[in-house]
Amino acid sequence: MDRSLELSVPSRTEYIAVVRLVVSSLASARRAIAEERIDDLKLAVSEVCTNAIEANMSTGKNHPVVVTCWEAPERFAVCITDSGSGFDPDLLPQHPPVTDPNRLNFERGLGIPLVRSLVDDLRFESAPTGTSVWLILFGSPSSEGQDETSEILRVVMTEEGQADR
Amino acid sequence: MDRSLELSVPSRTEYIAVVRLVVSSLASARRAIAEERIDDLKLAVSEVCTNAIEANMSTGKNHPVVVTCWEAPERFAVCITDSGSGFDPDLLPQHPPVTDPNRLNFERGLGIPLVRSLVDDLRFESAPTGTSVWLILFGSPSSEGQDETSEILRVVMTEEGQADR
Amino acid sequence: MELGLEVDESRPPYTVLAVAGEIDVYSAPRLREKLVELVSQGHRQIVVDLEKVDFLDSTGLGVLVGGLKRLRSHDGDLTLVCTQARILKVFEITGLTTVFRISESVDEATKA
Amino acid sequence: MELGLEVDESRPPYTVLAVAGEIDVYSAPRLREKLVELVSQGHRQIVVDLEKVDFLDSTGLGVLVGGLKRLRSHDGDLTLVCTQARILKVFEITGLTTVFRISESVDEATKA
Ligand SMILES: Nc1ncnc2c1ncn2[C@@H]1O[C@H](COP(=O)(O)OP(=O)(O)O)[C@@H](O)[C@H]1O
Ligand SMILES: Nc1ncnc2c1ncn2[C@@H]1O[C@H](COP(=O)(O)OP(=O)(O)O)[C@@H](O)[C@H]1O
Repeated sequence: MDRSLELSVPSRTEYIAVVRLVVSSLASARRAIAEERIDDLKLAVSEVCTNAIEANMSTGKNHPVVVTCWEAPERFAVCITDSGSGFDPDLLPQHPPVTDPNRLNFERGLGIPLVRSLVDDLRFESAPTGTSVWLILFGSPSSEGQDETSEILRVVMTEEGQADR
Repeated sequence: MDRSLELSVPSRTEYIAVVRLVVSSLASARRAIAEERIDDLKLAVSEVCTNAIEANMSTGKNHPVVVTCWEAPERFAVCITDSGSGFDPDLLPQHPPVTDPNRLNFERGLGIPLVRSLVDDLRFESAPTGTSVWLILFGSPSSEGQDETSEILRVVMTEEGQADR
Repeated sequence: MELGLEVDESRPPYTVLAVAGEIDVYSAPRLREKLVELVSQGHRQIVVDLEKVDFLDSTGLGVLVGGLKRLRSHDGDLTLVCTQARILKVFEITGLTTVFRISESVDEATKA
Repeated sequence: MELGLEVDESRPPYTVLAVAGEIDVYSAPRLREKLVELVSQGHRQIVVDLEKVDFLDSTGLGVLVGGLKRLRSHDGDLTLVCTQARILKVFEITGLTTVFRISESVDEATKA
């Protein structure tokens, strides 16, 4: 529990802005993560949270969406959990290549491919009782909490991170 | 659980900014609360949260501070809970009047009197196992969640609210 | 935060819809409604100005793609105005830069 | 967010400390250290410019009161520059407007 933050919000679309705000302010105030990567994280969180809200809403019950942020050496992780009926991420339909005129028929299904290209690591844990999605960014901590005089480091992301994108 | 949001943060001073951000963005985006009152709420939350972090830290354990926000008709409530050793809010020392030259000797103990003047209602529930502090602002909801076209109302606070300040 | 939606009809045959704020699952329905309304009112050349948009996710992309399809099926078109790197990036990653005409200004988008 | 602390010694006998950001339990220790440092370096007339402060709570007030006491005990003084209503309000509610000299600008605070 020492360095983790947990946020639990009603499964209503109006709360998604607060989730983005919390995750991005936490990541930007406290981590050696470049500005541009904060935008990537915000977008990834928004996509996954949209799916979690929809999964919960479709159960007709009042389950919250639970967002947990962990700060560990060398990484910042966000886990978004719903109590929906689950899905198999390996069975998602493939999109036609972007040059295909049929591209226009895909108003949905853009989310998870987008998330994959935004974060350094993406993991799903899904069961009929709910889904947890982990978003991981690499990047070392800005400073130890005790040292109040040190400035926030904004180092460029690691080589691995860059290669993934 | 339907309209409540819960945030749990490590008892470290660097998380207090995130707590202020969550509470104020929730209150300002979603409630018929005047801009100026959002500043009051931010300040009140910061004061109470500072005490909660200090109470937890003094136990030497890793308890989080738990912040819950409720939106109910006519009111917005924030509850801040710690697992510290409690206190009796009725036994706090009284400050000398502001005109007294001794005023200068009070670098601490400004928090709770300040909070009292900022919110419409303040309640303590304290035991040797921890303290919960409720901050309540009056003000009707901006709109029902379903109605996405309506604008955010920023009505001035109720007469009662004004009298309290 | 509510989405800002301003319609400017002063540049016929173009109708400029200036969007301000964050386009996500909460706000996208308002944008969809506005586009549907404009098309049903007979507007056929719609320019969506995204310069004041702070955030756009795939729900917003879906609405824009939906608007484009609706307009094309009426022999119309939907053009975007966008120069912000972080917004352009979303179109790039999803390959939608090849689907939309993206201009650098409303003037450019509404040139005869 | 880290607190901004800038020292300007170009207006003797005044030393201007411009603070930027949020002064709370996290950031207040840096402000306290800086004030202690200035006093121990011999600065006696300190002007704390709060115009770029977005937030101030009682922890911050405590540090300013501490700084004032320290300076007065060395026959010095601490003046504040503040015109923002939401910051002034915190001094008013706590009765500290009667304790601090509060100026409307650095120029006014450093007038001979
Ligand atoms: N948390 C989840 N619970 C259940 N199903 C999910 C979840 N996340 C994604 N899915 C499924 O995966 C599909 C693809 O998701 P995504 O790529 O984000 O596109 P979209 O949400 O636009 O359909 C969703 O339509 C849904 O069926
Ligand atoms: N959550 C809490 N748990 C235990 N003690 C508390 C708590 N909140 C306040 N107190 C006690 O009340 C005192 C006064 O609090 P406050 O008015 O905020 O001023 P300060 O925190 O500057 O001392 C604190 O010093 C502390 O002893």
